[in-house]
Amino acid sequence: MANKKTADLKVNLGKLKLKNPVMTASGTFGYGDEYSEFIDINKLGAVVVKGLSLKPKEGNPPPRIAETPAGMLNAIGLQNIGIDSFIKKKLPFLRQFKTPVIVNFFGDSIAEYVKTAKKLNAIKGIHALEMNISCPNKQAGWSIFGTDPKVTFKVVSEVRKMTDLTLIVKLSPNVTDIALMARVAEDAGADAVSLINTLTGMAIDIKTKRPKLANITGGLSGPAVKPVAVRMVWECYKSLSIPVIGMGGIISAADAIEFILAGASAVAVGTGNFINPEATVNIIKGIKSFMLSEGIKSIKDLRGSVKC
Amino acid sequence: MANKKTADLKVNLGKLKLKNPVMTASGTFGYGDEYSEFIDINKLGAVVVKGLSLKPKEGNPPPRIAETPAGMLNAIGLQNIGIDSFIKKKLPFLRQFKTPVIVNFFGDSIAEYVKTAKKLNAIKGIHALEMNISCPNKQAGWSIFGTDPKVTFKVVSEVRKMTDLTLIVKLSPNVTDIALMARVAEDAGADAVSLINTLTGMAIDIKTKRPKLANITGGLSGPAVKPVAVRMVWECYKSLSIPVIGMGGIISAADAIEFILAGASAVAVGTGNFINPEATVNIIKGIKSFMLSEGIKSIKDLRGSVKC
Amino acid sequence: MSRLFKASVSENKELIKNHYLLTLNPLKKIKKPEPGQFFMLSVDKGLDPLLKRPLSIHRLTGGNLQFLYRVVGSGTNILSEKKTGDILELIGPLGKGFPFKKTQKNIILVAGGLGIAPIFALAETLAKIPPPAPPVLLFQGARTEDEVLCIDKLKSIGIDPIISTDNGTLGEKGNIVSVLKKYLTRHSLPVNRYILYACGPEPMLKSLSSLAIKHKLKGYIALEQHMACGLGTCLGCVVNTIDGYKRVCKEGPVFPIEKIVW
Amino acid sequence: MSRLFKASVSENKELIKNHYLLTLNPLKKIKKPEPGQFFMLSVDKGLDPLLKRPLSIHRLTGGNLQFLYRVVGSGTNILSEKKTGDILELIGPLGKGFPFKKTQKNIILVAGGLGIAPIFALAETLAKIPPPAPPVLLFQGARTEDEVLCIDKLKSIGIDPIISTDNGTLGEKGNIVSVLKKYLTRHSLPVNRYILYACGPEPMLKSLSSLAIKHKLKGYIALEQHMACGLGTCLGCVVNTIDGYKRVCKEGPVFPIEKIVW
Ligand SMILES: Cc1cc2nc3c(=O)[nH]c(=O)nc-3n(C[C@H](O)[C@H](O)[C@H](O)COP(=O)(O)OP(=O)(O)OC[C@H]3O[C@@H](n4cnc5c(N)ncnc54)[C@H](O)[C@@H]3O)c2cc1C
Ligand SMILES: Cc1cc2nc3c(=O)[nH]c(=O)nc-3n(C[C@H](O)[C@H](O)[C@H](O)COP(=O)(O)OP(=O)(O)OC[C@H]3O[C@@H](n4cnc5c(N)ncnc54)[C@H](O)[C@@H]3O)c2cc1C
Ligand SMILES: Cc1cc2nc3c(=O)[nH]c(=O)nc-3n(C[C@H](O)[C@H](O)[C@H](O)COP(=O)(O)O)c2cc1C
Ligand SMILES: Cc1cc2nc3c(=O)[nH]c(=O)nc-3n(C[C@H](O)[C@H](O)[C@H](O)COP(=O)(O)O)c2cc1C
Ligand code: FES
Ligand code: FES
Repeated sequence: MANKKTADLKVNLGKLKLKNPVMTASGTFGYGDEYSEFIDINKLGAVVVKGLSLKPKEGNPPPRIAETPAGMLNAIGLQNIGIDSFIKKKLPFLRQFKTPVIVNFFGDSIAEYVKTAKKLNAIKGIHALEMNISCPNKQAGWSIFGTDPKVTFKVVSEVRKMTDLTLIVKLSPNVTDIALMARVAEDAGADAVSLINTLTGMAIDIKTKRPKLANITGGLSGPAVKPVAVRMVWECYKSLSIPVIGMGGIISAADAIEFILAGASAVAVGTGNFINPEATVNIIKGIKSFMLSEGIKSIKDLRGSVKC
Repeated sequence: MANKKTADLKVNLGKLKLKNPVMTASGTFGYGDEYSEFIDINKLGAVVVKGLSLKPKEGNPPPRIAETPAGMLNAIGLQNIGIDSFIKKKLPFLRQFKTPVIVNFFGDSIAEYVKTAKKLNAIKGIHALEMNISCPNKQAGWSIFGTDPKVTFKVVSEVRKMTDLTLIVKLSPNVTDIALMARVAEDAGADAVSLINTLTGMAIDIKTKRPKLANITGGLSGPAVKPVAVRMVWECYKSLSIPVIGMGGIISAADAIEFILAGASAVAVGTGNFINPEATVNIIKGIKSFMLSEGIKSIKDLRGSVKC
Repeated sequence: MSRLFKASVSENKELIKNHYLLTLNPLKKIKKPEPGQFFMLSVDKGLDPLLKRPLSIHRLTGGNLQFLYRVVGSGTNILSEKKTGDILELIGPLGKGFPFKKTQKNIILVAGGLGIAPIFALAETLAKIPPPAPPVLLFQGARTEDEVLCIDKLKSIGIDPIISTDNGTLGEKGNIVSVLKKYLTRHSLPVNRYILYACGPEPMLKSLSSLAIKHKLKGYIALEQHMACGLGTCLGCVVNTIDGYKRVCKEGPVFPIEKIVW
Repeated sequence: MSRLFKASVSENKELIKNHYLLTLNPLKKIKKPEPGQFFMLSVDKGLDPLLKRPLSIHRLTGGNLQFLYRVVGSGTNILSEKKTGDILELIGPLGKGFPFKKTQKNIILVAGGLGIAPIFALAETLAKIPPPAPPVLLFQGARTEDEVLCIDKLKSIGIDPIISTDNGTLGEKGNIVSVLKKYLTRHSLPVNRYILYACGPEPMLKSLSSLAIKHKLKGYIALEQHMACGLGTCLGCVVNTIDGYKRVCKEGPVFPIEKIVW
């Protein structure tokens, strides 16, 4: 057994330094307050908050979630309190911790993305931005931000001009060639990419003959999607020089390690928080003890080390 | 409760008439012989056999399968006995039954697809062809058959010229726009499309640090993918005028009915056969009793009847 | 006292077909739940079913938690097979319960079907309030006589419910809301001296709320919605209210009856 | 006699840490399994774990099926929590067992670790052959003394195994193949009068097969591979042989030792 002191979990995402690679996935951790009862937020690599927009959004009508085999569909519709309320009411709470805050955001037009990024860039206590170009629950047409390489390039480069914070681009898995989309984000100036957002799915209640979600389709997350996510992380890792943040079905330390072996610099826990609100800290502990028992000194040595 | 006689399960796929909409998914039912011990093959809507090629194929080295949450990855690599052996050794067995035989096939080039289709077209006891353009376990480059609309159009139209049998095109879910790919197949002359083939995925053994499959990546199937499959069937149904055959995670009658509500004319059971070798006949029974209890006279009234 | 804890099954008893009474023994000290609050229960070790299931607290007995549930799908089906000694993981108590503590009014409880699960918890708590306790009237509806649950337990706390069944096999024939309506008109109750607490299937709560609004009867209802987190973070469980979408797991499950937009 | 059937758990006993003996009572008449054949067992009602788990038949006792298994992952972990009365679904018996019926030769059985599960089944069956039965020699290897299973059962059928453990806590110290090797050379056995049946971890079988080939000792080994269908249709469970890929579930799990390409 290696010496306790030798497991170094630190990772960098652009300028941003994390004490360990475990973050929360946007939309599954609120603004941190509800989970502070279960875990010590200081222990997290980073907190990624629920996706924000310039103005508050009501979101979709209920029902918004449906369970599926080893997964769930959601069509929250990016309900959020808006940037101003976030800054006033939620950020002060998060500022107490020694954990970086990453703000996930989106817009309904390139102009809105740009305006939002500019505004967020000026706020103390926000350490990085994650731009969501990949929500499956927006109106038709919105999806081009995350599926049409030209639009992706445009929106990311415009946002890039507005911020010197670490800029993470959150990619959609609903594409033919994920590595291509990731390269486009890199070329447009992203400091990191995060993936996967949810896979577009649908479920129907055969008794009522209605879709289980009022929004008809929704985003599939949870363990069910893990094999797709791991494959996509691996494909992106091989073709990028910026870090990849992996997510999709992570519930245990073994899941997180799988993503790191596939090339993830950091990982995020989404649906896993619902299954066990202590999931994130258990995963951090588990990664550490895996490294100790395997004699792996730095998490960097684990990254992308799958033997193919 | 409606009269027993009023549940009409018959469906047509092009010229092909099926007594009910439940088929087997290629590669999960062998050539029918192993399952005849568990079910009466006469009861099936159709048997779709393991994907065949002109010459026999060895397939990929083991390990070829890995279990994932509510799903499985496979990288069989289209191992098959070749068309000649199939015709000689397997088809005579299948000819005994009053159930149509659909031959799933593939080629490594457009010329090979064409040659194979031509050969199969001439064989008695083959009632329809399903061309697989969507296997995730072939060498790089092969995937363009199922992901590049131009290549798809070309290969389907060339095959179309060779056969007057019902021609089903099996689509890949690993694309940005499934409805587009389906329309391309329709425009090129397909009589029906079937979907989904497997989603490309990957799993890593964290102890050995090796991919769980020798082929590194494989195809994800089973209940985990059902929401994605249902969504894609619904998208194709809305934009096609030819029938859609739905599959992906069907294990129970309720699953099958979900696909039919989403627009599937017929459904196929794949991984479900492994979970329960009687799955297909249980599903047929279950659909029938659902129709009787709901007073639905014809399966056609169920098709696409999701209330959105 | 973390609200995440494990508990062992003390008993899991089928009361009538598909209806079970589950008694759990928490493996550590937990926060005491209020009537109307709920817990999220894991039902399986595997990843399907994935999400925990929300169940209202039915009864607290000597440190044990009791839940009353009906088998409706795969999760409750698996739950029904749990045996003494099996371990479940829970989160709770969650949400806001029935606000009854300061009420000076006469109390009308309305329980449709399994709605008796939390309503009994409330009735039992009310019964323990030292005199002068507010008088309690309980309307209980079910489909058939067999499905009228908790009769003996209600008797033991001194409550004699006004029962109605859809098929008239016990109590009045008809739905509980029309029985209540008749009662209100017949006795011409001074509604401002009464307060309502209700739980039951959605259609019942909907017609109850029309009745309450029409009669200017104030009160609270406990709602259900599909849930992922139970903690207020996923925003999955909202219902529409006159103040916008509200989370059933956080602002609810108990809402003022007049707030809900049906 | 369909090979798909349900069985109830009669007993599920932990023998030593993580090793269980599962006794199942089939709910209908089943086909009698041969030593070396296996069953696919469902371990859960939910959809995760999804696939059935392959386990070798360990023993037939009065109509009951016995399996000896080790907890290695989520499926066997869930299996280990089954209690008397729980119902499992099975398919089997499957595959080809050890071909021993017509053999006139002296028999050498080799069981590494859990390999004793099917090897015991074979030993017991051989022990029942009416005289003149072929003499049976059993080499049994394990990591430590604790993990040497079935000693008493072997004694009861008149077999006194030659034991080796990795740490030398019981029997000879060292691995089972080198113990067999020493035995072969020390006694200079006339290998053409002997036949080998073996099961155990892959590295052991691999070195055993080199030894067998080198000494021209004929025999059979039972292999493992991840399986989906167990019936020969998915082509998922192949191993490489000198005749190409062969399905462990159909052409195997028992293969002639010299056929396997490692
Ligand atoms: C606050 C609250 C308290 C509840 N208290 C009780 C109780 O005391 N007794 C009782 O029998 N039932 C109660 N329910 C309903 C109970 O949660 C569901 O019946 C149960 O989740 C069904 O799970 P299933 O897997 O059997 O059904 P499925 O239909 O197979 O479940 C599929 C998914 O839908 C969800 N779901 C299905 N029906 C409901 C529902 N009515 N409400 C919320 N989620 C649902 C499940 O949780 C699961 O995620 C309560 C629900 C809520 C929200
Ligand atoms: C023909 C045959 C007979 C067997 N007989 C026995 C026996 O008598 N006693 C015993 O303890 N074990 C036996 N095994 C191994 C046993 O099947 C595995 O240990 C078990 O499937 C592990 O499941 P798990 O969910 O606990 O492990 P996990 O590693 O979580 O399983 C993940 C997946 O891999 C598969 N898998 C993992 N290990 C193996 C393995 N060694 N062989 C095949 N599939 C595997 C599982 O079935 C599952 O699909 C046998 C295997 C085969 C093929
Ligand atoms: C309820 C819910 C809400 C989500 N909201 C957001 C969001 O606001 N912004 C975003 O970029 N991703 C959002 N996601 C996607 C997750 O951040 C994550 O990418 C995805 O769920 C896959 O990870 P998982 O399987 O661990 O959940 C949401 C996911 C869920 C389940
Ligand atoms: C083991 C295995 C082998 C398969 N082989 C083929 C094949 O040869 N040709 C083909 O078109 N699809 C093949 N498929 C895909 C299935 O036919 C089906 O499209 C997919 O598995 C989704 O359905 P399911 O979730 O019901 O399994 C295979 C799938 C599995 C699991
Ligand atoms: S269940 Fe997640 S917010 Fe209510
Ligand atoms: S397990 Fe399917 S062929 Fe062997």
